[in-house]
Amino acid sequence: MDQLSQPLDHKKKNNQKKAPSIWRDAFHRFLKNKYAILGLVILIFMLLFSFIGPYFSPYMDAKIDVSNGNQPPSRDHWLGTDNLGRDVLLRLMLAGRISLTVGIAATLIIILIGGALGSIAGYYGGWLDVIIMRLADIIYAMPGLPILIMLGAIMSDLKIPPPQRIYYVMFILGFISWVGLARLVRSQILSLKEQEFMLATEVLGLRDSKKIIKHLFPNVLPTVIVSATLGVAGAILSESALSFLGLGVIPPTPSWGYMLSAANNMIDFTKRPWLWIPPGVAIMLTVVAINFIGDALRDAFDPRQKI
Amino acid sequence: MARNLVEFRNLKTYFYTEEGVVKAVNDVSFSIREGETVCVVGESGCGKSVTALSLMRLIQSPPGKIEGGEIIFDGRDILKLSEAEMRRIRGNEIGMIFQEPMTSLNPVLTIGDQLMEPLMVHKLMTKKEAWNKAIELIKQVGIPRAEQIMTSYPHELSGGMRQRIMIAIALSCDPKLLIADEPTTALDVTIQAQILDLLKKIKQERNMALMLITHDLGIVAEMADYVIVMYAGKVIEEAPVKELFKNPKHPYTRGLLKAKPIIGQRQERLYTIPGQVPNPIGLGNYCYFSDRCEYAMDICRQKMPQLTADKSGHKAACWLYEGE
Amino acid sequence: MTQFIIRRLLQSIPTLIGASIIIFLIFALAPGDYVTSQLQNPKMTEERAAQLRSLYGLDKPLPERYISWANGVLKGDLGDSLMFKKPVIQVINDFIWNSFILGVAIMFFEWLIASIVGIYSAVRQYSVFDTIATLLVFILYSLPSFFLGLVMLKVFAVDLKWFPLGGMITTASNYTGWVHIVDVAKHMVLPVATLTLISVGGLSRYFRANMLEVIKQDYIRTARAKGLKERTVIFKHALRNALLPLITLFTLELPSLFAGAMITERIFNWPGIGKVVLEGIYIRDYPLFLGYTMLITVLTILANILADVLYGVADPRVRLK
Amino acid sequence: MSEPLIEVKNLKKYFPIRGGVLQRTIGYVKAVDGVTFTINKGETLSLVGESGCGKSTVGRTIIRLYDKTDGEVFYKSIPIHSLKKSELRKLRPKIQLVFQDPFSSLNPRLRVGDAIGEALLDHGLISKNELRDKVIETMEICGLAPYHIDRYPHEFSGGQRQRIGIARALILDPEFIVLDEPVSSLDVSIQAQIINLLMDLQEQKGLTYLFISHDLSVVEHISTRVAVMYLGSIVEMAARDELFAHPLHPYTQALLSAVPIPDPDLKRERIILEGDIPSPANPPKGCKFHTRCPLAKDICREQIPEYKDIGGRHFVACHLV
Amino acid sequence: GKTETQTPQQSQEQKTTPTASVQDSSNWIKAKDTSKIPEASKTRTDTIIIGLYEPKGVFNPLYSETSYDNYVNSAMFDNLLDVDFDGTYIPSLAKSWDIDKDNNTITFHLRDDVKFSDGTPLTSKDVEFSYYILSDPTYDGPIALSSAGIKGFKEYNEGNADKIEGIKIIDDHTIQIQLEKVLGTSLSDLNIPVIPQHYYGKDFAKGKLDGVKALEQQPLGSGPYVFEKFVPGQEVRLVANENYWKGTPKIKHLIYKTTTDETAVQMLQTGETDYETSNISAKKDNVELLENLGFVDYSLLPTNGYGYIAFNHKLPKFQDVRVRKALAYGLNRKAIVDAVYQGLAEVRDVPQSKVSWAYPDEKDIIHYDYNPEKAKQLLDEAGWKLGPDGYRYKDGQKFTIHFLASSPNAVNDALVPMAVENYKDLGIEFVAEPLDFNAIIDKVNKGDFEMYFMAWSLTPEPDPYTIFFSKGSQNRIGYATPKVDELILKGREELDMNKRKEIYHELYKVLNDDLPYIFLYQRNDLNAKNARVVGFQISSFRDFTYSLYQAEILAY
Ligand SMILES: Nc1ncnc2c1ncn2[C@@H]1O[C@H](COP(=O)(O)OP(=O)(O)OP(=O)(O)O)[C@@H](O)[C@H]1O
Ligand SMILES: Nc1ncnc2c1ncn2[C@@H]1O[C@H](COP(=O)(O)OP(=O)(O)OP(=O)(O)O)[C@@H](O)[C@H]1O
Ligand SMILES: [Mg+2]
Ligand SMILES: [Mg+2]
Ligand code: NI
Repeated sequence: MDQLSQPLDHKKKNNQKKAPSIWRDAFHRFLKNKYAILGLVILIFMLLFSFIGPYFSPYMDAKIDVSNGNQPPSRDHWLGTDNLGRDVLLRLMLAGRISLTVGIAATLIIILIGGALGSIAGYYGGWLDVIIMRLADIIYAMPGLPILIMLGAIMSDLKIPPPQRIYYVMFILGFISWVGLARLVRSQILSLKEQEFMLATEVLGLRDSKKIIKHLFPNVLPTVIVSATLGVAGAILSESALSFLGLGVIPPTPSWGYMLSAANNMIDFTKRPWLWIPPGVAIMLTVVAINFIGDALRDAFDPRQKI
Repeated sequence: MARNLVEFRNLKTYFYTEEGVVKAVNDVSFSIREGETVCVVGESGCGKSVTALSLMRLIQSPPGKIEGGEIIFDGRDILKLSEAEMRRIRGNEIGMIFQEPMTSLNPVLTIGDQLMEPLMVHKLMTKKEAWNKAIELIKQVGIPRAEQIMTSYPHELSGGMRQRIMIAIALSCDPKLLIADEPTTALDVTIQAQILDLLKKIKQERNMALMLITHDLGIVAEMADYVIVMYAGKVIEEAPVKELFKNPKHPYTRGLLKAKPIIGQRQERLYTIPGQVPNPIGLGNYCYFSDRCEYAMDICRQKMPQLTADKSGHKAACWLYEGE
Repeated sequence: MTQFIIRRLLQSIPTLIGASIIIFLIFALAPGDYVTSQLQNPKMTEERAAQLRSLYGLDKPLPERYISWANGVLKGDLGDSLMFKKPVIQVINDFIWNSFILGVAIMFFEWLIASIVGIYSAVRQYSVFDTIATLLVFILYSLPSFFLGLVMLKVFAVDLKWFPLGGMITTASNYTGWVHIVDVAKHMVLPVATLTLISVGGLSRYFRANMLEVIKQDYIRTARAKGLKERTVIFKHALRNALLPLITLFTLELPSLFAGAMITERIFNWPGIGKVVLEGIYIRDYPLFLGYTMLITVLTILANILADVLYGVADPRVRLK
Repeated sequence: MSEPLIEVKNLKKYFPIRGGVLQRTIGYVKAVDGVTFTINKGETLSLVGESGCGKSTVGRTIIRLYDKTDGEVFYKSIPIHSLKKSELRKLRPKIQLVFQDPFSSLNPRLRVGDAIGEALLDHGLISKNELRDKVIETMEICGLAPYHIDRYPHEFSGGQRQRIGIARALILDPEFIVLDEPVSSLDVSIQAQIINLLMDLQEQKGLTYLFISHDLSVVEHISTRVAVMYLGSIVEMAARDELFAHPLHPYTQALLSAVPIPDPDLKRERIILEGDIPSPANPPKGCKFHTRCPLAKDICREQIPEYKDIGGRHFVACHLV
Repeated sequence: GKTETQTPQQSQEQKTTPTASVQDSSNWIKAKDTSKIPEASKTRTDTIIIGLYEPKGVFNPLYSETSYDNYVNSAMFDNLLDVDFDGTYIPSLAKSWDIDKDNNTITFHLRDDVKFSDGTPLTSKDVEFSYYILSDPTYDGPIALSSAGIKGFKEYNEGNADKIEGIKIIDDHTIQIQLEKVLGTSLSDLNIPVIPQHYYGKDFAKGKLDGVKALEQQPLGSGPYVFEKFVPGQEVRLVANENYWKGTPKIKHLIYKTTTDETAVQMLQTGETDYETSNISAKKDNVELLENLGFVDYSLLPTNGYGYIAFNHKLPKFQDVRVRKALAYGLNRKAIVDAVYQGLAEVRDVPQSKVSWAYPDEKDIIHYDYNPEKAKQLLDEAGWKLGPDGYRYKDGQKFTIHFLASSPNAVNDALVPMAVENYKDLGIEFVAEPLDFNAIIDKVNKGDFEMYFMAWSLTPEPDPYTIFFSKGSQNRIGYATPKVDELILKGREELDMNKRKEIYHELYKVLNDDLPYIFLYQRNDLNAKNARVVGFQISSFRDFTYSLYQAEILAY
């Protein structure tokens, strides 16, 4: 037994060091990535800008003043005013609250539903796959607009207070858009589950949940992250479409998407760029930030990527 | 005497990991002559594969990096060549058999496709010629049903079959140098013998040099002209094969020879070298084998021994022989 | 395989029935109907509205309406569009091909550009090119399509006069043959450019992410060891392995070839199906809308069968069961 | 002799060969074609044979990684292939397998510490706090330094990966292990260490092994009994000493003669096998070995030799014996 | 005066200013610089291109529902009567008509020189045929002939009668319609487009309109232009009707080209279209844009319609006129209208277009100019008392308004924020809920609403029976006031124009005081055209199609 007992002396030396969990470790790598930091800084800025910023605005309690409408940026109104004379900067900040929440929450829901259902369908195959994927077929083919119109009316009939509807919207957005991600995840899992390391988990008798969550899902993470980044932008932009159907924000509360689409004619486009450039830039910054973070996360979870 | 085909001069290949720098190949120098078989043996993880990969310039970077030294191949410094020049050497002048046959084959391409590729690129064969040649190669490495194998995918083959496919790919363009990283681990002895015979034959016919990385001292004995023994990123001993087996100098080499079970000479327990390979991160300037060495002296723990040759040209890096 | 396809086709029958019922219900439950949309006509009376509803069969109970509609569909009759006053098939046929040629062109350029940009970004991860491509991608991605469309129109049609201001053919032209094709192509440039630019972004990210996964694998090292050209290594060895999610995206996109792009079609005045259907939804032209949706559903289902078949082709380890 | 732990009865495993555009099954690879043996508790049965003869497939089918085509496998009289999934899962820790290809059997995104320890945790065999110590302990036993625990598989050399695979199996404290070439990439010193370890464990805990290897010197050292496979079937099986001393089957004889000896001066007389290597998809009639057998007679070409006990549990399938 | 002298040309090489035989009507603001006319348009010497939001292709005037299809059909078909610049009816196919009050008949005397474009003369038979189509039980077009009250219509439409008793052909060019009761509105109800029986009526029988519908894409009429080609989603091509009874149109080709809000102005700018109607909204922005182009004539015509905010009169809180008035006074309507139309729309206080002959004298009506103090006072009077939280309460009920906002809609975008703010000042909580237009109508129909914004477009006939009469079919707000009912009935039954005028002035005064809606605005329609096309004499009631036959292209 010399070989067995001999190395055990080393043990004491080594186990003081606590196991760096995959998360802590990823976090560590994440922080080393300068893009990640940049992304994080932008995102935090956008959050502060939206949630704290309005308290610094002198126009919080300002009245509508049409005679002061459509003013270009000036010292008083850094980003100009809209057609009702409201301060664009303040509206931009207020809009961020909604847009950021919707964008991020809807995306999380998509990932949760799409990731879970895609994994399950891909992993188990058989009738579960058939049911999930046929359901996905139906949902994917389902026309968005009429559903939304109907939901808008239903919510109205149910007398759900308009300001609360935004929370339902996040679910709805998530619910009708998980299909793409589910398909993506499933396709990759179909291939991954046939690889040898999955046979190895079978030998170990791991629980299915563990096989999926710990072994399969991390391997589809890159795709999921791309989906998520794109999803945030998508949700922010499509929120405005929902707002028109009584599902999104209720005017006068603004959202970025709403501000953008309020300027959708040639005149505002050429004559009043201050109406659409700020929300456009805000969306872009958010998306870029989230992408940087997503990319860094991808790298952080990729053991072969060393920075 | 044949001229040097490859010469490693103070090669250093490091991996930059989070915990620190892994000096996988640490100042390695040796050479391979034309038509010669050099076997590289050594503790698992001592840097044999990395040495070979450095020669191919296929170290993944980051984290790996060739930090210094030169590799002269056929008169050119490999490390200074352009990518395009390197491409003409790879697969054509130097063939390589990778250690892990499963992951080294592309899972979504058929065996035939992967075999025919270098033939069409380097030997400019037509598809049909390449196909025929590939079938011939498959047969040569002893795999039955060659036509079917051509259209199979890697996961449908057994371990040994994949390994032989790798061998076939490496041999396909008649390289001047073949690097074989444990080419026969997954092969049964009859096929192994067949493959070794094949390699010998090709060597003779084409004056191919062979860098053979292996653990099987039986194979070393059978194939090698010259043997390099590595330990923890360094060459610790090198000698012609007969000299090495007859007169192993470094205590590690001696241990290796002792640990090998030999058929018909059963022991109750196999001999093992006590202890562990040291952590390659942050190694100091001393003999890395010192903590496992039964002959260790004080100096071993303080100073790094240099690789020095004795009169017969048998080189070893050990303080035991420093005085000779 | 044949068996698999047959089984999938059989499965698609209940899927289609289910989908049609759900879609029918949703549309029926959406508030208002075609007659409601006519109520803004000040001459409309209650009786007239009731009469119209009964003419259109809107007053019957839902199951009955569904069955009579489904009956028609089985006989290949999708009914008459309410707002066009002609058979739905004819309306769809009038517009869908216009959407289709636009869609095909966009898809072609989108995939071409996305693959090049995405792959190059992956191979040169964190290079200047990658950073710029990333930023550009997201700028384009965060702009709604109408903005890009307006920019395009303003710059290339109004100011520079390089391309026509929307539409699909030169007004009052009677071109045929090659001249006609060139004429249509000219009109396609701006809408195609707009939609391509917008959609390239997302796709290129998928290319990038999946290539990043693959290019570090051992078999890529093997491919390099064979002395293959970098192009072969990347496009043959790496891309093939990154293909699964891309196949998914491709087949997800296929039905949309026929779906039309509502906003772009409107801005560029492209006579596509998207614009028509959008209007149909707003004024509750349910036969048109149901017919169109069923068409898209069928396409979706077919595209997904194709996807599952292609998975097996792209990756032999995927087993169809 | 103790009771049988594993009984394999006429086990068959065929893989379909697909061809054509439609991927139809056009034939079968008879990877394992009727294999029968038993392994008693505390024994090591070694499986040797030509590459591709079906050793790994036997190993994997025994523990039901592959579904069998025919036959049955009993573990302590439990028919493994008839168990429900949940029952099988409970049994898993007791029956382990060390993979032939260590790298591909490791998840590239899992640290080796997690890979080794996760099953313990998942089966509730250990608490989270104790886990790391246990993992380190096992790693050290298998010759891996503790500082390796947080690395990823691609950062290891071939031999180190193989030891990870062994540690992953051993940590579960199994009763039966299929070792598929567990020491092929290890240098002799570590190989010796591992073999000593395996034998120690067998002695202490009565472990049972199915040991698949090409290295006959290792086989000679470790086995209780040895089975020689050729083209999907066992051609000879006997106690170790008996087999090495009196190999009866011509294939066994050829095999033994081909073992390289670590002495450059010694040259041995090898039996060279000539003739076509047959394909498992289309095995030759009669004795499968006849195409390459130096002693083949007419009868060998026509009749399948009976697999019989010629006394002292020495089984052989050859007409000439 | 319907003509105006052309602005003199400055440019030297332009020796003569082209002149037209018929000038544009005076409500056009003429272009300043015709030298800027784009070359692209100058090359089209015999073609006029009119930009239009997408025509659906329903080229049958009895069936077309969208105004875009109507524009196309107007160029190909004629009505019995035309509308004059002031909204009164004037002869067209019918050169005169007799109203017999005692017998309740109206007799149309048709012109005898009218031919369909294929040369067949138009006769009473064709008029009768057109009436029969509209009366058919399976007719599903938009024209509601039932409201005319033709004798025997019901029996034919709902019963088994195979003839309509009230329609009688006197001779080839005289047709008499017997009504249940002749009303002031009857002419308007009986004025229909006429389609040729010999062409559409081949296999017509009661309940069988397939033949008529089948010819949807091959129209044949008596209008100034003849159908040539339809490219769905792109354009409709017409050519001049040589047989047109007012003379062959001067411009040989007429093309309706599909344009959109986004590109309408650009199309004019590049010369791809010559005339734009209804796609360019009447805002200062657009007017400036057009003026800057230099070569564009434009005209702002008050729209025959108005925007309003409706109350649900079934709700107790809105039944109190003081509350309604308070809500009108308390809302800064001018600001809203200005924000949307940039000064090019006016706040209205009665439900009628200013251009209608029925519009009352401004002096006689109350102007609900923004006056929060007055509003507060009215609310106090009505018993809505300010609570400690700043909101008004009555009987423990908080004053909250749920507002349905159809969306997307530019007016609501301005109205909602303003109302929230203004009403908050009054102590009223205003909660808006954007919904799809149809969904709102649906809710309104079910009575499930409090307030909403919408607009009416009106017919030349001012009778508001359907909207404000207590049993009016479009009276979805539950408005019922005996005085209003009485005046409406009186106005309908009166045939004498001057007396009707009196009655309507009275009616609007009552409505102005009673506020069934908060009246909001009357906007303008913006017509714009390339200065090279002239002869368009338009008004709020007469769109450009009336001028098509006389329009001509000037060679600049
Ligand atoms: N990507 C990497 N990152 C960090 N360390 C690495 C990496 N690749 C190899 N190493 C380390 O480099 C050392 C040498 O590895 P190498 O593969 O050359 O060993 P080897 O001699 O071929 O061993 P074996 O015989 O087991 O294959 C090992 O300690 C290994 O852990
Ligand atoms: N998934 C598969 N699909 C098709 N054929 C397969 C599959 N797996 C193995 N085979 C075939 O089955 C036969 C036996 O393979 P197996 O892996 O059991 O061989 P082995 O004895 O382990 O060989 P080695 O010693 O080379 O590992 C081979 O001919 C192989 O091609
Ligand atoms: Mg190695
Ligand atoms: Mg094997
Ligand atoms: Ni409206």
